[in-house]
This record gives sequence, structure tokens and C-alpha cells, in this order.
Amino acid sequence: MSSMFASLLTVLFDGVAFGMILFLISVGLSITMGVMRVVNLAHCGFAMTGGYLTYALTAQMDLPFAAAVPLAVLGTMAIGAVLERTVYAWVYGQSELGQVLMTIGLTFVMIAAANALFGSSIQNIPVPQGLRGSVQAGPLALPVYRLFLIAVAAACGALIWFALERTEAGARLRAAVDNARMAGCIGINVKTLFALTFAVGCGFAGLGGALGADIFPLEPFYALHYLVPVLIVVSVGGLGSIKGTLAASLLLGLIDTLGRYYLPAGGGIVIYLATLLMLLVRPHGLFGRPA
Amino acid sequence: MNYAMNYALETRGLCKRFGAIEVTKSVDLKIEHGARHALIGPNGAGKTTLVNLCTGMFKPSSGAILLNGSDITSVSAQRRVGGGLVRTFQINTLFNGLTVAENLAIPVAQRLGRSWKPWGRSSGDAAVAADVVRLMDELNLLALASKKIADLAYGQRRLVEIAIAMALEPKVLLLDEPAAGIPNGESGMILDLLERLPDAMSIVFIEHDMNLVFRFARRISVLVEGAVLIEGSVDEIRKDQRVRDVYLGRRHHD
Amino acid sequence: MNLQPRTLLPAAALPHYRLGAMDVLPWIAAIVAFFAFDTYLSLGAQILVMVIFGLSLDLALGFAGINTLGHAAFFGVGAYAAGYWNLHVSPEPLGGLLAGGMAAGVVGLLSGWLLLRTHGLALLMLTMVVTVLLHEVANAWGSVTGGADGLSGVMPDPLFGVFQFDLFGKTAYLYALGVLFLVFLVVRTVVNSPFGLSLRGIRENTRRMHLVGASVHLRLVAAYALSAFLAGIAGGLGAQITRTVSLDRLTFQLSGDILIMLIIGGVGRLYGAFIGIPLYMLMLDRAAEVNPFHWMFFVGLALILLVRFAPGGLMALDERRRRAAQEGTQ
Amino acid sequence: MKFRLVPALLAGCSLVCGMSAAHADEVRIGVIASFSGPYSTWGKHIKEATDLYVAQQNGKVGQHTVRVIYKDVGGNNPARARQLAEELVVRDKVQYIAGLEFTPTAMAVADVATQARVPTVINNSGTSGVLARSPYLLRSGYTQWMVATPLAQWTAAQGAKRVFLAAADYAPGADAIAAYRKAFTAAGGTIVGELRIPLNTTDFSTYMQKAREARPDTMYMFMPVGPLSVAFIKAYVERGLDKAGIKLEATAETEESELAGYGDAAAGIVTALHYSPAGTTPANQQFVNGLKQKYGQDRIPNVGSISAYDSMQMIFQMIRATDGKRDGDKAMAAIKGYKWESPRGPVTVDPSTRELVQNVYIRRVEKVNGAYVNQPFKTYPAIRDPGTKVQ
Repeated sequence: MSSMFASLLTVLFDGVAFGMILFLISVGLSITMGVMRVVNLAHCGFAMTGGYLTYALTAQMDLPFAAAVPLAVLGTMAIGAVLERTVYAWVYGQSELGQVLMTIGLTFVMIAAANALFGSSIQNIPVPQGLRGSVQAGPLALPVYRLFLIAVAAACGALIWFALERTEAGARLRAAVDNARMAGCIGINVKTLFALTFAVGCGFAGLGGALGADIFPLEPFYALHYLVPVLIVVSVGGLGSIKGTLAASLLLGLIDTLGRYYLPAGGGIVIYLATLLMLLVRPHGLFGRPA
Repeated sequence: MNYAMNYALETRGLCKRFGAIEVTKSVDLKIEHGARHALIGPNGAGKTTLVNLCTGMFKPSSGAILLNGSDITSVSAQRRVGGGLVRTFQINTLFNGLTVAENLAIPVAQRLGRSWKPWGRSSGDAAVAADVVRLMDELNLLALASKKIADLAYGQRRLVEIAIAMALEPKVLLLDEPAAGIPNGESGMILDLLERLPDAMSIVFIEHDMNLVFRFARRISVLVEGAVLIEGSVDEIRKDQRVRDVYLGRRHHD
Repeated sequence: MNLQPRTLLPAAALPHYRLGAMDVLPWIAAIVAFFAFDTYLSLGAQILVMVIFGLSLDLALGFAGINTLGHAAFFGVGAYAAGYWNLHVSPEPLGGLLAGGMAAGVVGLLSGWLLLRTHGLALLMLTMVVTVLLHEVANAWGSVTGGADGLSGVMPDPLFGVFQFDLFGKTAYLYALGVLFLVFLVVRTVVNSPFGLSLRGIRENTRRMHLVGASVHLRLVAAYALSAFLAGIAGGLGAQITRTVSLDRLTFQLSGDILIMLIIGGVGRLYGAFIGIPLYMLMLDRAAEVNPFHWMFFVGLALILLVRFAPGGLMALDERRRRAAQEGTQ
Repeated sequence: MKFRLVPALLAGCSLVCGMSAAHADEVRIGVIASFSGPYSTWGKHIKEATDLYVAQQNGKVGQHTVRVIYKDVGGNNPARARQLAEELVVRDKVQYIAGLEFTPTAMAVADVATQARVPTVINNSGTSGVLARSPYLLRSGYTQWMVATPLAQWTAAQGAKRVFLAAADYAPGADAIAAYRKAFTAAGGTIVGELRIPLNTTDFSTYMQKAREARPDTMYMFMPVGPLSVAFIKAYVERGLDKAGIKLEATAETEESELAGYGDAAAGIVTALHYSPAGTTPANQQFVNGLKQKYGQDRIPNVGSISAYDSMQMIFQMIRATDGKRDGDKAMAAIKGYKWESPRGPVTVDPSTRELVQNVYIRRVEKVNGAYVNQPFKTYPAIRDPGTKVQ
């Protein structure tokens, strides 16, 4: 009986850890889609960029993990900012279809670039010794790296929440989300704000790509493989809602993990069925507002 | 039904709350057959909300709406149109990518029951085309027939906005600021149009242009803060001190 | 009043896609290709299948304004149904085609009924989720779909009992061309009809359409189901021509691909599919010959530039050029 | 404008057609593989090994020049595979087809091979019974039955009693599980649990939990080479199954080109396969060194390379037997019973099933000169495909 309970706890823990990585990768997309109303299918490409930068810095240039990850995040942000001011700026006024087309094109370019630079096989980001292995918590053996992931993702969530709710920049951003034209009228530099927000969103994705590489292996088609779950998280959570993205990530992580544990035969179906039902009941997501 | 007279459109104790804010407060409106009834009031008085409630775009918090004596409170917006209740919008709500003739062919085909036919010409048949031509002729739109809405001048779009409603041959027509945004010199165009509407059609209109209201309306309701302040004939309203205070007041106190 | 409506109205007022010299062009091109490129007919037949698929998408997306990332669901269901029909019911090809269309049409009807109450991003996501869900179902339901191995050994009988499906793809090509012609006639008739006009009305302004008294949801469901039916025909045709059905017919990626191809040609223009799809598929085929490792880079770059310089697709580019020329002469 | 284009195109086409009709003494081989898309590693390995073999033979069989024409199928896309096969036969007039990395693409090509009587050597398909689809099909790879059976026998011989089976949920996975189960239970062992894992899985920790709860002494896995295998093995280590004393067994998942992606996680995994690049025979030295000289020191052959290399060996033999003439039936008759010394060891084409009869090696992932390799330590000689008889 107690072993069954221990398994359940382990599965729950895995669900939470899986959800937190999804959160880390998705939260940037939720913010940028909420603020700029751009259907950005290239978002996972930024997560991949973060992963490959970390790989290049650690495995190829022998930098320590703790230095490589922040540098990779900054690098992803810079690439994001440049792209926002160029190709993304072209599609702000366009229809959703134009945005879909442009961002798919951008994804293709990213995949081809990753393939040309790093080859088509999987690259491993070496995790530092201190983060390997597991700790014993009662009957449970919890992997240290997953605990670390949960902690980082939770810290990021708290940071974003604080920045949005408690700072001047956050207030400006929320104003811009509500009404970009109005925000421009009251002296907010919307262009800079958007570029900055986009860069930050890409930065979080890059962090997710770098830290999550153990669960989402790094290869050129990363940018397309994990697009579906990320889009699901963002739309179930509701665009622009941090709370929603967190809730959706955890919910989907748990549904997926529990579904696979208790219903191994229908493992792949459960999550999509759940998503379908949630979106039918709440088309704007758990915490989203109608546009 | 023992009503000596039923109204073309009637609201009974109509209320609408958005959260804690009550935007429509127990409005009893009675629109007679063939009416020319103006709804006036300052900005934010709840005039457009009232139109939205009548046409089914909002659900009332309480109260009832009757069309020609029958309760339509829970009837869908689309069905109310079938019952003869049609509106226009303060902000042009047109089929921008289509031509003027197509903009009119859609409601005409809908009225004539041809809009589900999946073959044949888009104009349906001769009956639809003839009706579209007649409408455009009446509104002097024939020259613009093949222009897309996006290529029209603002005033011309305003005409199409009303023409779409007319194409449905409504029994009750709700016009939300038909002359909104039209330069003073050109509002005569709209007035001409309004004066040529069939007598049997009951018309409710929201308007800020007082010249237009006083020339065209026979009865006026004054809305203030979501409630009807007073209702009466043009002369009664013109003379009423409360209306002057509330609505025209500021000018007198300056 | 005794007006002769048609003489009073200029032709452009209620535009009817009149048949002109331009309408013969694609068909002549297809027939010339049959003789001139007789060793490319397998590729040609697959292009024709995708053009049918693209036309079906154009009906939903371009004319009814239904934004979807899930049209592969219908293509895939049609392919599986036609494949299953061929293996277990009858190898006669036309019946299989109809079975594919009907199966997809039913899925379109049901999913449309549920999904088409939403719009915008929610609709994009829901259509995508339906596709991945069906993909998972096909993967799990091995007894019918063959799971990840798909259906193989699909062997259609000779067409009309006479024309054997040959190695050169001659029968397949002409069969696909014939089906494309019929599908084109259906789509062309529907979008030009009063029903088609009401669909364009919904696309242009859903709110006003409600307040003209039109049953928007029903119309969208009808258009979506018809579009699904035609996509199912395309899927079934593909299954018969390639003699296999596999999970890749039912992927989110295929939905994306067909969307890209259609947008390149131009959405809501009837001939967009005829331009974008052959162009894209020929480009891919050539790229695969020249340098397959890097084709994605150039395709991606082309897409970005297309969005920048020809937002409405290639046909819109042509339209703009003509309009500019017109203004120049005035 | 438009009408001037058509004659130009016609002229261009006839030029191309005219050119392809020349060189009567050129024997053409079509290779269908994934040079783009998520599986492009396959295409790369296949092309390099194919080119190496042809170069080592100076591009000739006797007087006949051999030309290889590559076609990109871009992944597991049977519809495109069939189209390319038709084009190779119709337009490029090839006499042989090779390549093909997945069971569905192999099956899609089967009836083109029959119709055109073109001998076709499938490089990789793990499902038994595929060759029954056409009398012109050959396979230069292996089947899951071929490798899982000896592995289960070896495991039982080591004294293992309880084995847990985890396989990707598609046909080769089902074969892998069935083969292992049959051989292991026949040897007196117990299968304590079995999991079919969907191909869209990203997080394997839940499955590790299930496996752990079954308390096996050994876990046998089957996953497609690539992201799924990497994620599976990493989850195995992260969950501490290795520390809990559960040994991991696999087949092709630990191939050398992917080993770097595992970090240290793959160390100690025991696998069974028909080939190891660490083999020390002269034929293998020649093969491995040839690849390194031609493409760089970091090149290590994998199952795709060895299959492509040996498929060329088989095709060259058929060209010899038919003296370069197009005669599929004669070629097929000649290849049955063909024996040669491959880099993988001695190989025979089974005359009755057309499958290869070949050695299977039990290997362990070990660090040699600072890099992980699959070190073979036991040989099961001359294995016939047990799956073909079972079915």
C-alpha cells in the first residue's frame, strides 16, 4: 500500500518537473503572443538556440555550466531582439496567416542553420557533477537535476510575476497589452518595450532549452518537435497570463504523466483529448481574456 | 391578447448590469407602428446598449423585450432579424472586401430565402438581382455598384450601412447614429434617405445632430444614465426644462 | 419600373468568375505536361493530389475564412478510409474515393459542429489538436490503420475496369487530373453561388452576417464539411495512387505544408492552389536533387521574403501589378 | 511570352532525355534515402558507405561502369518513396534499387520492384516478413528477431531470471518484444512486465517508475535510434535504475555516432547486433579505415553504413552474374546462396528466405581510448531470421 503511495508521489513529482520545463519554455511565448498578438511558431527555435549556445559554450569552448547558461540566455535574447526589429516587425500588421507563414519560414531557417552548424545528431550538454544523482526523501528517490529544474522554473515564475506586477516597466507592459495605441499616446515607447519584451521572452525559452536538454534532447528538429505541446500550454493557459501558463503547464504535465502511468495503452491520446475539452469549454484559455 | 393596441417594439423593465455597473435601468420603451422615434441623451447614457439589448447582441439582466406583441427576450439575434427587427451600426459594419452590389445581394438573398443555394450565380436569380438594382437606384448607388467598400468615401459607406438594413425590409429599424461622422454639409443626404423610408416601417434612431432629430422625429425619448428621463412629442421635449438642464444645459449655464 | 437588372449592373458588380482564356491555361498546361514530361508523371500525379487538397483548403480558409492548422486530419482520414475500403471492401477505385470523401466529411461535420463556435487563435489551436489527436488514434488503432507501419498493399482495380494503374503513372496522372477537374467545378460552383456569397460575407464580417439574419454557424459547418469531404477525396486519391497510407498523411506538419503552399499561391482566389502547390512541390523536388541538406534554409528564406514582399500570395502580386497598371493609364 | 515558353521547355526536356539514353554500358543503381529532415543522419551514412564501396571498386564491374543516383525521401514518407522508385525505374532506367530505412517506405517500394523486376536491397527494416512482399526484395540489414533472440539467450545464460521489456509502440517494437519473450521464456526466465511506449513520448520517467516497480534484474529496451533512445537511457540513469542493479540491454540504440549524445549514461549497456565498428577482422579494418580516410577521422560506421556497404556488395555480384544486362530474374537467381566476407563477418544470402544468414555479436558500451564504443565480447554465429519461420 505504502509502495503504491510512493509510486503515486514519484509520478506526481515527475509530472511537476515536466510541467515546469514546459512552463520555462512556454512562458515567453505566452507573454509575446499576449502583448504583440503575433502567432509565433518559431518560439521553440529560440529554446533550441539557447540549448545549442549552451552546448557550444560548454562542450566546444569548455566554459563551466554556471557561466555558459547565462551567456547562452543573453545570446538568445540578443538574437531575439534583432529578429523582432526586423522580420517580426514586418508581420505585426498582417493577418494571422501571414504570421504563421513567416514564423514557419523562420523555423525552417533555424533548423537548417542548426543542422549546418552542429550536425543532425543529438548533442549532449554535460551537467555538472553536483547536479547529478538523486537524493533520498523518505521512500522517494528524487533526482537532483529535476529538483534544480523545478527550483529554477519557480524562481523565474516569481521573477516574472514580480516584474509585471510590482515594477514600473511591468505596469507599462500591462498597459501596452491592454491597448497598444493608447499606451503610445501616454508616452510609452511601444517599439522599445516590444523589442525588450520579445527579447526577454526568448531569453526564458533559451533558458528552458538549455536546462531542459536532458528531457528534450537537442537536435535540429527540436524547433518543430516540441512546438505542439508548447502551443497547447500557451493556448490552454490563456495568452499573456503568467498564472495561466503555469497552471496549464502543471496541469498538462500531470495529466500526461498520470495518463501514461495509469493508462499506458492510450498514453499519447489522453493529453490531446484533455486539451480539446479544455479549449472547447474555455476557448480563451484558463486565465485568458477574449481579445 | 386583450391589448387594445400592441406596439411594434416594446421593452418592459429592461435592466443590464456589467458587474456592479448598471448601464440600463428599468427602461420601458414603447415604439408604435410606423413610429419615427428618436433616442437622445448625453454620451454614455446607454443608448447603444439599449439597441444592443433590443437586437439580442447583449442578454438583459432582467426585463422583457416584445416585438409586435410577442416576447423575443430569449430569441437569438439572428432570429430577431427574421422577425423583422433590424439595426445599423454607429461604426460602419460592412463586408469590406466585397462590392457594393454584393453587400446588398447578401441581405436580399437572405430575405428572399435564396442564401443557401449552392449553385447558380451569386446574385441568386433575376429576383435578387432586380431587387439589388432597385435598392441601389433608390439610394443613388448604381454608379458605385462594382466598387469595393474599401474604395468608397466615408459618406458613401454610411449609405451602404443603411442600405443593407433596408434590403432586409424590416418592420422595425434601429438606426444607431446614421449621420455619425458625416460632415454637416452632407447630412442632408442621410436625411433624404430617412424621409423616403416607407411609412409602415417603425423607426427608432439614435442621433446627436439635433437639427436632424427635430426635423425627422415625431416622438423622442431622453436617456440619462441608463434610465428614461422623459418621453414625449418633439414639442414637449423641446420645451421641457429638465431636458434643457440635463442635455442642453451646459450651453445655457456657460 | 421595368429594369433589366443584368444590363444595368456592370459585370464587376456581382463578380462571377467567368470562364475566359485564362481558365483554359492550367488544363492545357496539365495536358502538355502529360506529353512533354512523360517520365515525371508520378510526381505530377502527386502534385495534382495536393492541388485538390489545396482547393479544399481554399474553400474553408479562403472563402469561408475558417483559419485552420488541421486540414491534414481530413486528408489523412480520407486516405485511411480509402485504403481500408480497398483492402477490405472493394478494390474498385471510384467507390474507394467516395468512401474516403464520406469518412472525412463526417469527421468534418462533427468536428466543425464543435469547433466552429470559436475563432482566431483558439480555432487554430483546436484544429491543430484535432489533427494530433487523430494521429494518435491512428497510431493506436493498429487493427484498422496498421499503426506506425500504415497500410500497404493497396491495389486499386483498373479504372472503369479498363485502365490499369501503370508504372509510368499515366493512368494515375489522368485519373488525378479528372478528379481535380470535377473538384474544381464543385468548388467553383459553390463559391460563385448565393451560398458562396454568404460564406464570403461571413469571412468579411461575421457580426454583420449574424445581424443580416444568417445562420453563421450552420453555414460554416456546411462549408467545413464540404471542404473536409473534398480533402478526403484528395487523401483517398493519394492512397490509391501511391498504394500506401501512413501516419505522415495525418500530421500537423502536413497541415502546415498545405497551408504554406496555398498561401504562396494566394488564398481565396480559386487559382491560388494551382500556382502555389506545383511551384512549391517542384521547388522541393529540385532542391532535394541539388542539395537536400540545405533546402530548408532556402525554403524558409523564401517564405520570409514572400511575407515581406507579397503578403497576399503570388496571385495578389499579379493583382497589384494590374491595378497599378490601370491607375497608370487613368 | 507564355507560349514561347512551352517549345523551350519541350526542347530542354528532349535534350535531357537524349542525354540519358546515351552510355549503353552504364549500369545504374538508385539509392533512396533520407538526406533531409529529422532522419538525415541515415542518408549521410548510407551515401558515404555506398560511395566508398563504389570507389573501392573503381566504379566498375568488369567493363561496366556503375553510376549511383541518389534520391531524397526526407524521412518515413512511403508515398514519396514510391514516387521516387517509379521515377528511378521510368526516368533514370536503373537496374537496381537500394537504400530505404523504414519498413513503410520499404513496403511502398515492393510492388514497384515486382512490376519493374528490379532487384531491391532494403538497407534497414526490422520487421520480419517484409521480403514476402515481392520476389525481388533483399535485405542487407537485420530483423529484430535476429538480434533479440540471441540477446535473450545470452541473458538467460548469465543467470538472469526476471526481465522487463520496454519497446516503442510500432511494428519493430512488437517484434522485438515478441522475440525476446519467446527466447527468454524458452530458456526458463520470466518476463515480469512489458511496456509499449508511444512514439511521441518526451518524458520517460514515468515508464522508469513502472519498470522499477516490477523489480526486474534486467530491462530490455527497443527504441528508434535518436532522440527517443537518448531520452530513454538518460531517464534510466537519472531514475537510478542502474544503481538499483537493473541492467539495461538494447540492440542498435547505442550506435557510435549517437554515443557522444549520451554522455556517460550509456556506459555498461549490453547490446546485441549483427555488426560492431570495433570488430577486428581485416574486412572491417578496410571498411572503417576507408571511411576515415575518405570522410575524416571522426567517421564511425553504423548500421546504415554497413547495410549500404553490403547492399552494394550484393548488387555488384548481381551485375557480375548478369554481365550488366537488365535481367531481374537472373540477378535474383544468382544472389540466392551468395556468400562473402563482409566487414560484419561471414554472410550468406539464405536461398529460401532471401534473408541474410549472419553472426550476431553481444557487445558492451565501454570507454576505449577516451571514447565510448560498443565492444563485442561474444559471437552467436550464422543466425537465420527466426521471425520468418514463426510467421
